[in-house]
Amino acid sequence: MANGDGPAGDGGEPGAATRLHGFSRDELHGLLADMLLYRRFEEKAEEAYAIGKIGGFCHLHIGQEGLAAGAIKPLRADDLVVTAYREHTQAIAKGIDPRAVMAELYGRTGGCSGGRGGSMHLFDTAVGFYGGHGIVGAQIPLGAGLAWAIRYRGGDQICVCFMGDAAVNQGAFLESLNMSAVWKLPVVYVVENNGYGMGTAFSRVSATDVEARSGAYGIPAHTVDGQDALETYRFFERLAERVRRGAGPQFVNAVTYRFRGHSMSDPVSGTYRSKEEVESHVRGRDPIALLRDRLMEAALLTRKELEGIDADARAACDDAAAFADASPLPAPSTLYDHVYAEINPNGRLFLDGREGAPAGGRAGGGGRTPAGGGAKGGRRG
Amino acid sequence: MANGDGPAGDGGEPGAATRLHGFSRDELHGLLADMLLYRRFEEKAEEAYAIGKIGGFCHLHIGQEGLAAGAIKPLRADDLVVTAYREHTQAIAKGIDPRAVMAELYGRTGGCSGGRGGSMHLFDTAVGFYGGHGIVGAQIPLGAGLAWAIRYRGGDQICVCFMGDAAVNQGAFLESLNMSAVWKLPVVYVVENNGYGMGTAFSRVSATDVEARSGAYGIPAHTVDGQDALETYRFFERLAERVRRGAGPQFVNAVTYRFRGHSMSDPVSGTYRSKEEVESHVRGRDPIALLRDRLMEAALLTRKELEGIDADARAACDDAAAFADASPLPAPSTLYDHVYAEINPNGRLFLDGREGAPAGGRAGGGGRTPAGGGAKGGRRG
Amino acid sequence: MADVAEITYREALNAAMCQEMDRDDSVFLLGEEVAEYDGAYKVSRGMLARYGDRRVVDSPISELGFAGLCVGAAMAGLRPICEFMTFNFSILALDQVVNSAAKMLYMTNGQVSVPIVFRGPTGAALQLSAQHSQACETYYVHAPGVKLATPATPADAKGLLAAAIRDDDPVAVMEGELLYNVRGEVPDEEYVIPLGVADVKRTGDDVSIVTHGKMVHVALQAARVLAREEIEAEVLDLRSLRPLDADAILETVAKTNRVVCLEEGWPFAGVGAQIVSLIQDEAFDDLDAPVLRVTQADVPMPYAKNLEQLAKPGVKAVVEACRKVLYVPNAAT
Amino acid sequence: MADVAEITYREALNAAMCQEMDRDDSVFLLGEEVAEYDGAYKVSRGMLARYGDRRVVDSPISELGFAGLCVGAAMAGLRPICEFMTFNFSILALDQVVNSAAKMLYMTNGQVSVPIVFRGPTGAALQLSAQHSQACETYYVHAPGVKLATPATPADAKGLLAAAIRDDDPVAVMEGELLYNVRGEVPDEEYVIPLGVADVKRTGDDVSIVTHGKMVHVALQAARVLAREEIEAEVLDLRSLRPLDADAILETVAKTNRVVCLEEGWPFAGVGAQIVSLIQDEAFDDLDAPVLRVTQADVPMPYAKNLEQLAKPGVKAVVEACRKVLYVPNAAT
Ligand SMILES: Cc1ncc(C[n+]2csc(CCOP(=O)(O)OP(=O)(O)O)c2C)c(N)n1
Ligand SMILES: Cc1ncc(C[n+]2csc(CCOP(=O)(O)OP(=O)(O)O)c2C)c(N)n1
Ligand SMILES: [Mg+2]
Ligand SMILES: [Mg+2]
Repeated sequence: MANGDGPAGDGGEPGAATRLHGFSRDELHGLLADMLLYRRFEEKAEEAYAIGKIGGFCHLHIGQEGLAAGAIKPLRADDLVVTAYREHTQAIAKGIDPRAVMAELYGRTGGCSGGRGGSMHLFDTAVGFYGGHGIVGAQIPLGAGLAWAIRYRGGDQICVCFMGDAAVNQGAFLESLNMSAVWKLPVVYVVENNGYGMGTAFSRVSATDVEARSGAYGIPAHTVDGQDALETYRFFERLAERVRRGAGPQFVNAVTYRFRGHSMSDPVSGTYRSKEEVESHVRGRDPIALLRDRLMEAALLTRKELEGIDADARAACDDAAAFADASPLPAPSTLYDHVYAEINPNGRLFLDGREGAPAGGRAGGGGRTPAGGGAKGGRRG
Repeated sequence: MANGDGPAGDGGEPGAATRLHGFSRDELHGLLADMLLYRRFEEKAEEAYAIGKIGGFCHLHIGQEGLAAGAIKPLRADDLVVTAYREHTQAIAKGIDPRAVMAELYGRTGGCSGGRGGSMHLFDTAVGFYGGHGIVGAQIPLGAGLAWAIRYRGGDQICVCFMGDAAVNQGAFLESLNMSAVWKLPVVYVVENNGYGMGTAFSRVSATDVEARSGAYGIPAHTVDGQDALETYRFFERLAERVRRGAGPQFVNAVTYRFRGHSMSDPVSGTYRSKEEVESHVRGRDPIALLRDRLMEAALLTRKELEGIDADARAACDDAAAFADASPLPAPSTLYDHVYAEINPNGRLFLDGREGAPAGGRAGGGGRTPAGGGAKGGRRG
Repeated sequence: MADVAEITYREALNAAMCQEMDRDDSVFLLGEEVAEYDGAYKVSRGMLARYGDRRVVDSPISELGFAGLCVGAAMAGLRPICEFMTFNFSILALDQVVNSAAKMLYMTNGQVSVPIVFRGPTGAALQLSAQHSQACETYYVHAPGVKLATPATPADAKGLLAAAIRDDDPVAVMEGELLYNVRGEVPDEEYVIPLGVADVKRTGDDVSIVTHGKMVHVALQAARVLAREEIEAEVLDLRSLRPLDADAILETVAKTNRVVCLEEGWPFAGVGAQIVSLIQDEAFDDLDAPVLRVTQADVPMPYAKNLEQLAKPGVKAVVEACRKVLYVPNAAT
Repeated sequence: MADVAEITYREALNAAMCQEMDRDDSVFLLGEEVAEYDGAYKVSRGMLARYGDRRVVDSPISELGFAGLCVGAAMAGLRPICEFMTFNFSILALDQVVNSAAKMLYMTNGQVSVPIVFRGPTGAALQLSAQHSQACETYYVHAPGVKLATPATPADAKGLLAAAIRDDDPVAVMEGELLYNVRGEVPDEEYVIPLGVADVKRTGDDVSIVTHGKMVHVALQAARVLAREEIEAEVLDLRSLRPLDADAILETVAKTNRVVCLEEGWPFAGVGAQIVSLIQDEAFDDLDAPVLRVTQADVPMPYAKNLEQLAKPGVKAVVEACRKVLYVPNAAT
């Protein structure tokens, strides 16, 4: 299912028995394929992390794929998405090639951020994906700003701004929601409510439920079951259209669950949540298994088809990993690139005085010899 | 009426006719005297500002005195108050001598902050007044922290934390209210809702009313007419007791009006509010006139008594101004005092290397010669 | 020759914003009190009437939020002018400046630029006390990715602000409340001064005063005092701190061999520290005396008039520092 | 002699907090994940069990709010240890650090002290990218009123953190994620190292490396490399940046006459800039060569492993800088 498909159900298939929730068989397979791709992608990333191909923080979305598919796939290609650091699958959902995402995790030039951003900072403006932000809550005003730009230009796109449940306790949340409401910005704030911020249950540090938070700014609150991809899809499809037509900002409490640890170094369960709790979600609330079972029950999916879809997903992820592995590391000579738009203006931009640092226009010169780990350049004369 | 008086009406006066709202005649006169003192104090400050005795920003509370009296007088002497920069009368209400407040506005050593804080930073911990803060919203987490300390020590005081209406749009508001609710802190947040933040009407930059803001954290919201000092007093008296007994944080939308400009340089009315609007408040909603008229109607105040009370207030303010004027400027040698608790520890605390700056323990020496506007000290050897 | 008019620094800033808003619809102004109130310091006077409330927008008191909103709008290609009523309040917004604006282009590999201007007054006015008197340069120059301009005169105000608005990087423009009424000649026509080019505001052979912003005027006054003693001070106005016109600094050092660094802010990790570091690194042998720094006293700004006066870097301190680097004795104090 | 045990830097921090919490009920620990999770980096392991949830408290992700709450509690006389999961996130809280904590004692004329500790890791770990790798010293030393300690070893971690907790002023204690597992001997008994006293971590006559925090280890490694060439480097660990042990700096300059300043952070208005400023001001004639600075490359931290390596100040750069100030030629690169 490609971006911009619009509402399902116009396929002209024979009868009602072949549809579910208004989705055609193809559409359903597409959605399942998307989610399986996300799952396999994350599993591949997990593997790659274990063998040191990926470094730093790596936050997996496993268990929450219903939201990547359900909240992003109904969007138009020119709608904008901005989110936090648990965003691999959201990036893929919005249209970034899994190869470019994987290469970014590998820190390679083929990455969607050229290897400079890493797992937490995936970007591709061509598909309307605006990151990937590491400071909890920082993307909330950025999302308001993206929506501001849409409104300013009189466009009919919308911006979807994701955040974790723990982010609603950041002051930026208040400020952004208030401004969005005052200025009626076309933005949908989506809380991926997995119940925890790292090892802290939401209820331990929050006075009220997530859905209680937006009323203070008169922004309508909605709750959706993020593990039900079909419901989520339909919900966002409707909501996006309303916002597109001027309904103003919306707030969605999307209930979900994280199947892995917070990041790679965090155990799946521990002091903060029991093994049983996790297992009960993995067993009963896996968004992919739920969709699969529903399709099979409705005879809209055969085991063979499933295997085919999964094989494709695995192949795509193997391919992504192979691509990433083959992609070169950024050249050392690029160290100073993209700090500023123009790298040799008047005056010095860079004050480390390394031999490798660009020297600025009037100074003349400033070759790009690699810095080699940086002592200050020698004195003149 | 002194702090810590507790509920009124135990005076054993003859009959009901001599009381209003349960207040005795003496109590009522006391309250009126307090408010007249605040008014005359601010008028005196206005005068002093005009002739250059007071500098910097000076935010008058005129029109809002019902809140200083009504919200602070019912408190116990050991309760804590923290607020923003429009706090002269609140400081007096909590027990700081008007002389010390005026001397602070004059920037003199007799000031409650030694002349170093000025109008926006009045402090006297002996009476539980914790400032006077100039960054809009910054006092909100500080208030939560003061309440935290009370609870931590198992005390039964409460903290009253004032803010302007515009401050509810600061992120610190969300963060503080949430934490206060989670930890059930003994704090009352009071919004002095005068309808404007400088030249901006609240409704122009706020998506909802003030009272809608605390529900997001499950904190009870109350609205009180801040121009009715008696109602306000009774309201805070009851609320303070409830919080003292463990009711947890409370939120009060106290409706009031500012009769002067935002600060001394700001006209009383202008593009943002009409002359008529201001005049209608001054005529019909002056908390002092309202109380005076009520007392007179109830035959609890004679014109002569009123004149006596007012004469006392004026005299106290003249006295405060005379005191301030006679109080010395801080000695130049104190410039570096109180930057740190201990001024000559190991190492250098101060890096300006002025001759006047303390030099630090091991360096030996560092006399207190005045810096004289500060070139760096000479080189050694 | 271009037409010039004598206008105030405040009017010059206004002119720069109007000049750029006229030529580019993607430029808008957002901040507290900028629209209906004409700006807390009246810098945006008349702009609401001229451009309407789509482009001149009053914000709530939500520094982190509205700075972040402007960064987001810039990511989408608009050119916001984000006014901080003063830079003191921008400390609340610093995360969006440092972690979003400054780092964005780099971590997106050049995909997402943030052509935003943060502007407003920095430093002390008169008796505004500790929380309203801080010079904020250090917080804005430390992180690579942001530029910083500090106009001292009306002409520089117009030219540098215009350049900042056109620049594709985040640029902070730090003004001064005490500068707004300063008058000076400013070209009427379209006027842009490139960032990164310092300006010799006074030539002299004996000693160089390297400074920026409001302190340029203090330096010029000090130079006049020194001139009476036949000491000719050169006043180098850096005009922008990032990019920094290192060549101009090195030239004046080579010329006078004696330098005083003057800044409004605190010493520790101040702008002057970096200038000293640059000079000693690249012009060590040119110096006939160590560079002296004149800064605010290393204390929070006191309210009391006399203490404030003492804490601020003033003409007397600059004069004395100049004499000192020239080994001319100062009168005993 | 005092009993010592070899423990990790992490355990030493834990020991300091426990030592102080045992002797003073007004000390408490508050921050994200510090209680039930034992700390994001397990620094507070076991403390919830030992002290209960009155004194070891998990906070919401509200940096500005909880830092402000801790400042408020300190104003009322408590001694909060406010943990930032990393100092990167504390930029959100900087207003409460600078405008409330740092300025409070001064603007209250000594009435209200703020005996708070802000602590957590600063600077880069491994491949955490631009928003999680910033060294934050400059933001904490610039404003007078705050102190800053940067322990490099387990013993210093225990002693300096204990001193910070006992100090009546706000003190930031900056640790390092990459230091937590470093092992070293630490006194078992009550142990406090006064702030403001630098420590010569290695003596040498030829060149001085002035540094702090994590970079002390880089300096020591560089010194070992240099020793093979019979260059003996002295490694001066500042240990605290405010107060700054200026005497110790001037002593080592007087001894070796050649200095390399090494820091983890960016150059512009970095700590090293101030050290250079101090040295050139007070020991100009002692220098046989200009001080060289080694810093992070003046770029946001890139994610890619090779670029990150290149951006960080490393042993090789320090060795080369030392050779350079000694005018010993570096091999052509
Ligand atoms: C301002 C800030 N504080 C702390 C952190 C460290 N941190 C990273 S993720 C996280 C938990 C966030 O939880 P939530 O918002 O619920 O998102 P989830 O991880 O569950 O997707 C924390 C505390 C951070 N990155 N930024
Ligand atoms: C963070 C911050 N932003 C802006 C200002 C400038 N400022 C001072 S008072 C004020 C208006 C506040 O209005 P409100 O909170 O309603 O209080 P009032 O003045 O009405 O008492 C503003 C914008 C400030 N001091 N701090
Ligand atoms: Mg979560
Ligand atoms: Mg108001």
